[in-house]
Amino acid sequence: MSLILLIEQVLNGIQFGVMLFLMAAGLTLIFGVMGLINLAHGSLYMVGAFAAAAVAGWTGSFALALIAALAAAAAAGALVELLVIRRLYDRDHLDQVLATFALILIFSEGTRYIFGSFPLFLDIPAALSGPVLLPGGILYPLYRLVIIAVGLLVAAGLFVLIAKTRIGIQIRAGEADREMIAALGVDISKLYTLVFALGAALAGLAGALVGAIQSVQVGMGEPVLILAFVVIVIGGIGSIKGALIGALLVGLTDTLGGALLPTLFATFMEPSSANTIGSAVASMAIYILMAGVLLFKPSGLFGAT
Amino acid sequence: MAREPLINIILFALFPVTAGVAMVLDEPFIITLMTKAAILALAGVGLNIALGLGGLVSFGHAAFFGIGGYAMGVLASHAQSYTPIMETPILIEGTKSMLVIWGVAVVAAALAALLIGVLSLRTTGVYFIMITLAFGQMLYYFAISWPAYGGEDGLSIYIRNDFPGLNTLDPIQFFAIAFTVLAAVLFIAGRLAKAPFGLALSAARQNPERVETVGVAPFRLRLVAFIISGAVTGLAGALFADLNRFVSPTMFSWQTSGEIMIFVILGGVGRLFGPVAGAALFILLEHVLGGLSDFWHVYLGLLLLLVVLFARGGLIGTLAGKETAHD
Amino acid sequence: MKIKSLIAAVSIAALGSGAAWADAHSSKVKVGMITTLSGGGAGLGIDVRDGFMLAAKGNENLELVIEDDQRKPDIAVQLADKLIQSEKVDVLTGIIWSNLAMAVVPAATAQGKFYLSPNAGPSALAGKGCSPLYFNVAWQNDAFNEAAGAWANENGIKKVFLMAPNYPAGQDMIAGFKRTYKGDVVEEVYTKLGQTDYAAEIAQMRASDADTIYFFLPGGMGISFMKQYAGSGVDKAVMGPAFSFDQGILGAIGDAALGVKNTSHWSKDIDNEANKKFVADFQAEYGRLPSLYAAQGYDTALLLQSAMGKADVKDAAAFQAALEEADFASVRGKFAFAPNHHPIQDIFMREVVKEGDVVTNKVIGVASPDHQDVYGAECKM
Amino acid sequence: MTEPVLEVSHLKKRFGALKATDDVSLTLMPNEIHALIGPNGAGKSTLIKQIAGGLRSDSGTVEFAGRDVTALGTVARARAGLGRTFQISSLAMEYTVLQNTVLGALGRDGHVMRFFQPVMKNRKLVDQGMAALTRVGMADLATKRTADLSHGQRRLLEVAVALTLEPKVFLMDEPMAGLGASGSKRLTGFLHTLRAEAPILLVEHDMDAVFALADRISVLVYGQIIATGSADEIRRDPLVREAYLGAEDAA
Repeated sequence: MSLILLIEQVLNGIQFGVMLFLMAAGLTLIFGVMGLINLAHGSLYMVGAFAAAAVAGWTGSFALALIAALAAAAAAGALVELLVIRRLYDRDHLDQVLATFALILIFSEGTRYIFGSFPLFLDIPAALSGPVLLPGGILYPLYRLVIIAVGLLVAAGLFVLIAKTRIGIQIRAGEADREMIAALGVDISKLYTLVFALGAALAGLAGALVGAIQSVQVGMGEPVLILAFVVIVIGGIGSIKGALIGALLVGLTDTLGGALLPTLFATFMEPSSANTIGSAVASMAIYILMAGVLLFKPSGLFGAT
Repeated sequence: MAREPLINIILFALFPVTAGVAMVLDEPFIITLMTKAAILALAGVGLNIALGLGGLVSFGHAAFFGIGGYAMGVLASHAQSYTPIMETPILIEGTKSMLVIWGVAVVAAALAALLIGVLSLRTTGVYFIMITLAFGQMLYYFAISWPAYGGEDGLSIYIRNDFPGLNTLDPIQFFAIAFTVLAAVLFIAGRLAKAPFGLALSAARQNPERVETVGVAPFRLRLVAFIISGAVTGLAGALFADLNRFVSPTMFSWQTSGEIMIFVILGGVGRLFGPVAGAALFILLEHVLGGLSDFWHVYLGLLLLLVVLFARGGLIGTLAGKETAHD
Repeated sequence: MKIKSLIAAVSIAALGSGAAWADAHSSKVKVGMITTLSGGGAGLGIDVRDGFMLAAKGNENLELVIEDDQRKPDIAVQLADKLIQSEKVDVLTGIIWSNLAMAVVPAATAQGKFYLSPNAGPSALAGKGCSPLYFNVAWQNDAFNEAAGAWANENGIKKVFLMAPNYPAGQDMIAGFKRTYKGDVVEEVYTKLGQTDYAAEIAQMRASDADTIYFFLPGGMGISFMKQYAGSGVDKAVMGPAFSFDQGILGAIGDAALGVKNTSHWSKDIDNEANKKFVADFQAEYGRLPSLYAAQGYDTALLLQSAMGKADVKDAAAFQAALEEADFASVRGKFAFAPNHHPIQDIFMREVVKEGDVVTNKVIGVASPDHQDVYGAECKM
Repeated sequence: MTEPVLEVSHLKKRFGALKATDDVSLTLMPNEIHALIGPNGAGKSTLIKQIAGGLRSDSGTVEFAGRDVTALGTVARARAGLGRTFQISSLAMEYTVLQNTVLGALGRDGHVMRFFQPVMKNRKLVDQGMAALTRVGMADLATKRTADLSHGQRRLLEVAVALTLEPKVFLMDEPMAGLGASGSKRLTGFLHTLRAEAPILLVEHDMDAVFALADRISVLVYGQIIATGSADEIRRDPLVREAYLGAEDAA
């Protein structure tokens, strides 16, 4: 494998990781603040993508589509929080898993009811399409660079939000002690709705960004959801920093594993079976990574013990 | 106080009665549905040992369900094609004997549970949920990518396996087998909960520190519970494969784990007959709602949501009134 | 309720225009359709169903029971049990996916039921596992790929990059292509089933010296790949079997698919009377362009009705013989059954073009005339 | 001199900058009640955890019945004969009172891996559980759900569970809390007789009980033992008066 190809694959891994981070950040924030496992986070991702596809279809504007995705996902998130989620905070994880599993069913089939069974069209704007030439002669799709940039901006924004702003202080206080924050006179239920909507908006943004280069279809959220869970578990639940590192680790492992393992296996096996077995191991790689991390750090890389 | 046992008896009797009536009315498909409910209930009873008794929220029980299924698939497919599974160092042949297949399924699932348990039980809470999910996904992708036994296509077994003295292809006879296994496992699980092991395990769920202080290691209790739980779910997997005469990686998918968990929660966590009620209700819903609309998942979702939000203690808990102490 | 209303729809329509099928010979047949109507992939099942119902419209001798398999093999098996045991159907049809077909078909034919496949064609059922009662009205899985390989040989394609998901159908498709293709295979990549990001594979394509990318990625996977490929600036030619470029999917890919070559046994612009009628009727009935799945569902119903006009389904041998004749006007033009009950048909090469605002396919030639699968030799019946 | 049953030497534990346990050494002699007192936040609970095995020490050793148990965890120390009661009740709340003591008896008996015979029909274990309840005066509450007990009753049940273990040493973390005056007095009388079975390391806020019971008292302030001695010696110790009473005043 040439160096250029390797660099390109590393970029791909980072891009995939950054995309996962957008999903994982919301998930880990919601878990950290409210102690809630939200399986329906993938549905909010789907809502974002469908909203973006619908608005792009009507208006032809990608910017409007992004705004619509953020708004729709945040609204859906807030609505779900008000109607369902807030009844689950003092329940055990089991009830949360079942209730949010039920939400997946409702969201998926509801979306199918509204938009039909066929995938929707959503394309990247002309200004962002096509490749750019990077130093070293690497040709790389501009849009993927944009995703990396957006993801890193969001990460930076989240760090600032949590470290510097009033809301951030409340969020951190909420993580430490719910009664404490209530005693401080903060309206905790409002804070929770806000955090949930923020997490949902991030998922919606991810859905719209990714929807433009993937298929906008019912059920698109679940595979990403599982990966996002892998990410936050590796990073340590509740930690934004952990989510970022975990996302990059998962992104790189998945991309490089898929690209390198078959070649690696071919060094000591016949090519055809090396290909199948290499691909098989590559598809298991991130789960192996996760199990490995948890063996040595049972609360993830940056989790509170 | 006596209401829950009464509900249990009625619920349990409903299975053979329904199957019997269906036989008289010549509605074999109803019998097949009841068989499916009994087998899925069995999977739930398995999970309930870890989940209800031990408080171990495993989101990866599809792993054991799938292993049980593939134990059947692999053994029967080799028997079907008259090719040995391996020749060196010792000759191992496939088999069409249900009893042998059950044995292999239980042992294989127990071994997998031992391995997964040793690694997973070091973690707690959400981490435990997620690491069990991860192991399930590993097996799922493995099963899809491994070409030897059909990969994603799965394996078809053309004729149901043999049980001494019975015609297993006759729906009512196969129902009788599945129902008897369920009854036997329910009896054993009931004894287990009341035995010294059950007392200590359930105490470890309520308060691990307490159990440590009396000199018992929660880890060992949980590991053993996880193994028993996995083995029972594995047995259910073998039966399920035989019901469909087919196995595929779907049995390993995280949705399968979720569904088994739904049976348990729907019926009532930690209640012996909870999974039986849950599986029966789920099958009923699938059958009735599925006929009503292409979008029946919406109704299923709404119903599940209502159960979680407003019917705590599941179906049995709701019917039996206030929660009773486990004694 | 849903099922009942469908049956009613078919038979009420019969009152209006029953004359068309009021053939004296016509025997009554109860058909059970198991197809995917909910969840991912529901679009394919809906098209097969709609195509079938369009062709069966007005035939009061054909009673249709439709069930949703949710794309789950275990559900499909149970539905087959239900249709056979409770509904006592004579003929089963409808399954979209190879793995579901493998789960249902052997058991169904073993119980003496006819099975007409409107979509899946796993090699096992064409070869060793063939059955007198099993008829494939669509294609054997390898067909489009073998045709593509042959077309590549004649159109100066020297070096190809192959890609498919790592599961049996994917491996079969690649094997099918390689069976006829004589040029160099520079790379052969197997992706994860359900994969959504192909950046890594596209990077490999860019780095390779292949002149053509040949891939099989059904459903959403193909959409994702094509969109990402179009944005990557890699300008190698793209080719594949029709599944990733069918009408239901092209709308979601958009212009990114323009110029792609794909092999298919059907296209809406094939010039024959049956096809013109089908395309027009389908658009009139459902308000959308038909897909190849709809065409297959339509042909399946035509085949079934042609046999119903010749023999009683209770006389299995006679009905089988009637099916084997394939005496119907296929929307594909030529259609006949090989001894293993799989189609002998032309496989066309299509190109994705834009007609006005609609991205669609156009036939540019025949890739493999009278194509027949290679597994028939292993079929003993 | 007889050997101490429990000997803690130079135990240390830091949490970040906080020295929770700072070079603590103490002994527990046969038949002795050794009380550990100190103002809130002095590190009593941390020390108890270190001795019981729930918290790993940074340095120092714990010797028990002549054996170094520093490396052992809670389970092994419990099996070796450390009977602990908790400051915040640590019981199986869904269980009946009797089930909790039977659990203790089961732990003592050691045969947990039995899967078939109902444990509540095991005469021996149930008798042991009942006997322990009788000793703390809770026999009539045997079938009551633990979650329904009052705070004081839960403390007594903690003691009863510890009794079923027949330990070589009792570690009791504030058993009197929530008992009320008369309950306190009864338990004081009971602990007095209990010392004949096994010595007690007693953490307690109830000073009347401490001064009535303890053979020796150690005073823990900011993780350090500032004085050890008889009740009279402690009362007279100027350091104790300053640190302890000063702290009380401040509070």
